[in-house]
Amino acid sequence: MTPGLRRGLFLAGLAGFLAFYLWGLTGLPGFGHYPGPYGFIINSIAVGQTKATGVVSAVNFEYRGFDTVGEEFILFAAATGIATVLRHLRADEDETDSDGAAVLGEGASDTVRLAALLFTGPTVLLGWYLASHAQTSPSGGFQGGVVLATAFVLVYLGGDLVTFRRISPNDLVDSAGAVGAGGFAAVGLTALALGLPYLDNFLPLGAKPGAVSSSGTIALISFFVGIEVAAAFVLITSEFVRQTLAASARSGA
Amino acid sequence: MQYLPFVVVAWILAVGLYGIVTSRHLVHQIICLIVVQSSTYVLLLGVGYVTGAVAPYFYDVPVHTAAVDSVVQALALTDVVVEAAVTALLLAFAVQADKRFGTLDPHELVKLRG
Amino acid sequence: MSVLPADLSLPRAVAVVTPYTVPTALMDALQIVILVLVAAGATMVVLTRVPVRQVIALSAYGLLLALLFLAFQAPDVTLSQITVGAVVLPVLLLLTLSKVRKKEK
Amino acid sequence: MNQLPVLSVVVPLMMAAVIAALGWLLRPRRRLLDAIGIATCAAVLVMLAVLMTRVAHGDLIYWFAGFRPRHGIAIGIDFAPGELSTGLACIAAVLVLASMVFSWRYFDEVGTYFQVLMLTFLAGMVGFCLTGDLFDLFVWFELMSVSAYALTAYRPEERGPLQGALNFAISNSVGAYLMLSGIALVYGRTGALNMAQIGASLARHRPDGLVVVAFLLVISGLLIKSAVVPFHFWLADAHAVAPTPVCVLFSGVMVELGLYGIARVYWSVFGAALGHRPQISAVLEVLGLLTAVVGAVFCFRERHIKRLLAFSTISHSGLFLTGVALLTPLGLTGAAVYVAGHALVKGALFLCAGIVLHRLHSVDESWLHGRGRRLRITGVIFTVAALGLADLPAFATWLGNGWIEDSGDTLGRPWITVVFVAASVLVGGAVLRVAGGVFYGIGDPPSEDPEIAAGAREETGETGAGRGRTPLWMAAPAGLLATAGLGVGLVPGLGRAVETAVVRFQDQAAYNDTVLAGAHIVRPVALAATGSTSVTLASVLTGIGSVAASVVVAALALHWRRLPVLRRLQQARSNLRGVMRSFQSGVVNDYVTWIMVGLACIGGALAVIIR
Repeated sequence: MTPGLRRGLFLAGLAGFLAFYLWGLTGLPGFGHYPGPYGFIINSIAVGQTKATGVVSAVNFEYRGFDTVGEEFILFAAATGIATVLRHLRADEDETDSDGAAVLGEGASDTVRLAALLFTGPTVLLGWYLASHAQTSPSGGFQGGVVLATAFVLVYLGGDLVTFRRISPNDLVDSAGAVGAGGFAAVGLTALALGLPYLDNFLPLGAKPGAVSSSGTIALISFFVGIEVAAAFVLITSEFVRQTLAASARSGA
Repeated sequence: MQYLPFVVVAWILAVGLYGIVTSRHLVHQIICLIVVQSSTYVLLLGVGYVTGAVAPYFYDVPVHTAAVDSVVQALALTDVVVEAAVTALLLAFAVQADKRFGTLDPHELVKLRG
Repeated sequence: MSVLPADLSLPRAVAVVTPYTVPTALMDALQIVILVLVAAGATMVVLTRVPVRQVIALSAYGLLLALLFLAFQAPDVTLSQITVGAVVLPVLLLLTLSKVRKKEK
Repeated sequence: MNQLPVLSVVVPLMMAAVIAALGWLLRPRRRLLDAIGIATCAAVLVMLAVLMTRVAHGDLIYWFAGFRPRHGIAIGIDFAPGELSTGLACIAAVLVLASMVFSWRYFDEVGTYFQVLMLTFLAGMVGFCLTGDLFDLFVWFELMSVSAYALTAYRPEERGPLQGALNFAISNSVGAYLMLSGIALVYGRTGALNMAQIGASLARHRPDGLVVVAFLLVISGLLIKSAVVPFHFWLADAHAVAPTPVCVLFSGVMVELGLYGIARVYWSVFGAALGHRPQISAVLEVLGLLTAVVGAVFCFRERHIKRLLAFSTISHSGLFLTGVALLTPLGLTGAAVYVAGHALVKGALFLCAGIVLHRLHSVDESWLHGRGRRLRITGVIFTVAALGLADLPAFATWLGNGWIEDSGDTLGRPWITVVFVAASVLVGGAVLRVAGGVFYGIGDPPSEDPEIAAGAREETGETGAGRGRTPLWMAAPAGLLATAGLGVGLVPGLGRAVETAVVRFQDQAAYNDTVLAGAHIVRPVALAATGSTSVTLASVLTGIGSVAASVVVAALALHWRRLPVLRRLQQARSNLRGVMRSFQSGVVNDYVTWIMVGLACIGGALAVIIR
């Protein structure tokens, strides 16, 4: 197909599709007039039922917790897939192991390195805080996990690749990701062992909504999600960093 | 205002698809796919919005305060993770494609297929 | 946990003025502006054909989306959008591009 | 409470996590790793089989974390396994088990990735089958897709895999996002995600634009997944490059899951709202018949065995869709039995192709001509399975095919039979041609043709050492699958049992009661108007005739050089080749273009119907 023909055909199709899609969208209640009931019901019962004040976390880890199990394993499968696809360069990369850091170090100025390293500590803290406060504030395992992974990226930006590799050896990160994803599933299984439905909140909820120790399994699951997400993103990033290094070492040599 | 967010949704979807179809660079194409997906976030959150309501957090507001829909936010959150996962996987494919064939143009890649 | 309150009638929308309440007119205006910006941003991202510049555009678009989500009263999604859309994805994209470009040299 | 539905999803997920966590321990112990994977699949299969016996008395609704609905409003996620969904999940488990056994020490690459991805793939498929929640459906759909993309690219050292995986991933992702948009649309209208609740809510009003658009958007992702024309282009690319054991799953069950999704979404969500209009049936029927014909034609001209089998899957997908589209119990019964039979014989065919690739390092039909004579057992299995694919009487495929045709005849649509026979003859002819040429050396060796010889043998092997003989663990699953394909068709009372399940599947009101009101429905299902799943002499004769025609077509295709008429035809076909290739271009930009054109056409048709 020539580009012109393709574009013409596509634009014709798109025009038809857009008209159709907009026809559907106008059937929605107007913006700001969501009629409910699902979200409203959850909003009104979640705090009393789960003692979590962050209702979105309650939905993610309790009411629709099984979606989140699936979502964690999507991330897990993607990380595994990336490792599969990129594994063939590991052989190349091992040779460049020693001089990899030097190649990267040239790129980053000292100021950048210093800034990056200075930010590492606070980033870890922030990630930890977010992952452990799912029940109270707009945060949770997912955001916390990503922020934690960002801390590792900062170490990389700091140019210290050897450190990056040392603090995130592949096997360990692999295992951590698996423990996070599996831990979530296992929390659900524990409920089964206690004779309750899967993912039932079997821990004491705590008396006061909004306390860190409140909300039972919500906090626990959020913690496991944090581990899984952080590990998955560290694994993904480190695979990409390896690729970059292999390329730079080859062109540099 | 009544339908502006939904028109924007359709627009984002349309430009994203246009980008995928006209793209000549895999990374560009993957970014356009991200744009296509971003239309779903806007749609989800737009659908669950309630005028004058607060975010669904009851830490320091009374529990019966009118709040926006919390479920679509949870769905959008799930959606963001899926996006990150799929995009990273596609980028890994792109890296390998580049390593094998030295090009990221979908049309060139086909010629190399043999 | 399986016990639901017997009364599941819709909660009455109690208009409570909270520290986070934004006047409706202002909120409307804010949302309109950000929506237009988001639409323009998406167009920019697609039409930028130089990969590295496109990543920057995507990062900016990610932040615009985050702002929009904040205006839609979704702080949770905002936080994820900032971390994923404006940090993780651009970093991965830049790593990919740096790999690709180094090879082209 | 019965925990089987959740366990059959969570166990493979847990085991995938365990294998990944213990990767450093398991990697050197290859046999242990394979054994764990196989044992997990077997366990899932057993759980699903037990579940099957439980759901025979009525759908079993499982509410996660015990959030039961009140006042018809669901606040949690439910699994709603019925007989059809559990049966399909069983087929998925059987095929995953067969391909895991087949790949026992199959890949040179040592690593846990293959097992992990296969298990997440399995969990995604089972979750997709069992769930009763629309967004949860999307989540498992994505897990299935992501695992599938990664598995397609399992051998990234070659050219093809990445191209195929990229086309697959981009087209299917576009579909998934359209599906999510559709889910958001119905959520905006009904404020619900539970299928039964949405269905009940939508059915209260006349269908309008939103319902139709949401319906098309939700099924668009599924139409792409089930490779319906014009959304089918990715399938052949993905099949050509995915490892053979993975192809078994793609063709045998993943495509069919897309169709199951369409049926599920139709009968649990949109059916009552759309009012089961004959025009909607017609639109889907046109898509199905078009797919059947296009797939069959492309299948017949293909010489790469894996791509050939992939195109035959497209053709069959069209036949299944036609069965669903009739909107009758008999049509869906036929489709369900057809899917089961097809999964088994197609799995056997792909496994045989894998053995050929393992032994002879090629899947090019022309190059292989006559070289497969040594593979006697494989040849027999392939031939039996090929006859099954050509709808030989007594195979489940023949039963399913016949029932869909019967249902079409009852509705006064005789052209369905015509298209079905034509597609079956072409596809069966193509596969039998491969069997005759490769394993028995019948006909002229095409390798003398310089043009064909040049293109031959591009494939490299997937496997490591030990190519001298066919290992038992490769031949046994193939043989068992082919035998099972025959065995399923011989089960007494199969038709009636499946039809009972189908009638229940299509009863939306009863489904709503079961899910939302907790009614445990033990219905003596009324089969008054139906009960037509009989086997008549006429249907046996039609089946035999169709297979005979396939054999004739295959023989002609193998001897075409000797007949002047066919030589001229071959000339014409060469001219056509350029046109056909421009459709199947391999450029994903084109594929997305066709998706939009297809959606615009279907959307236009639906808009005219509903307005």
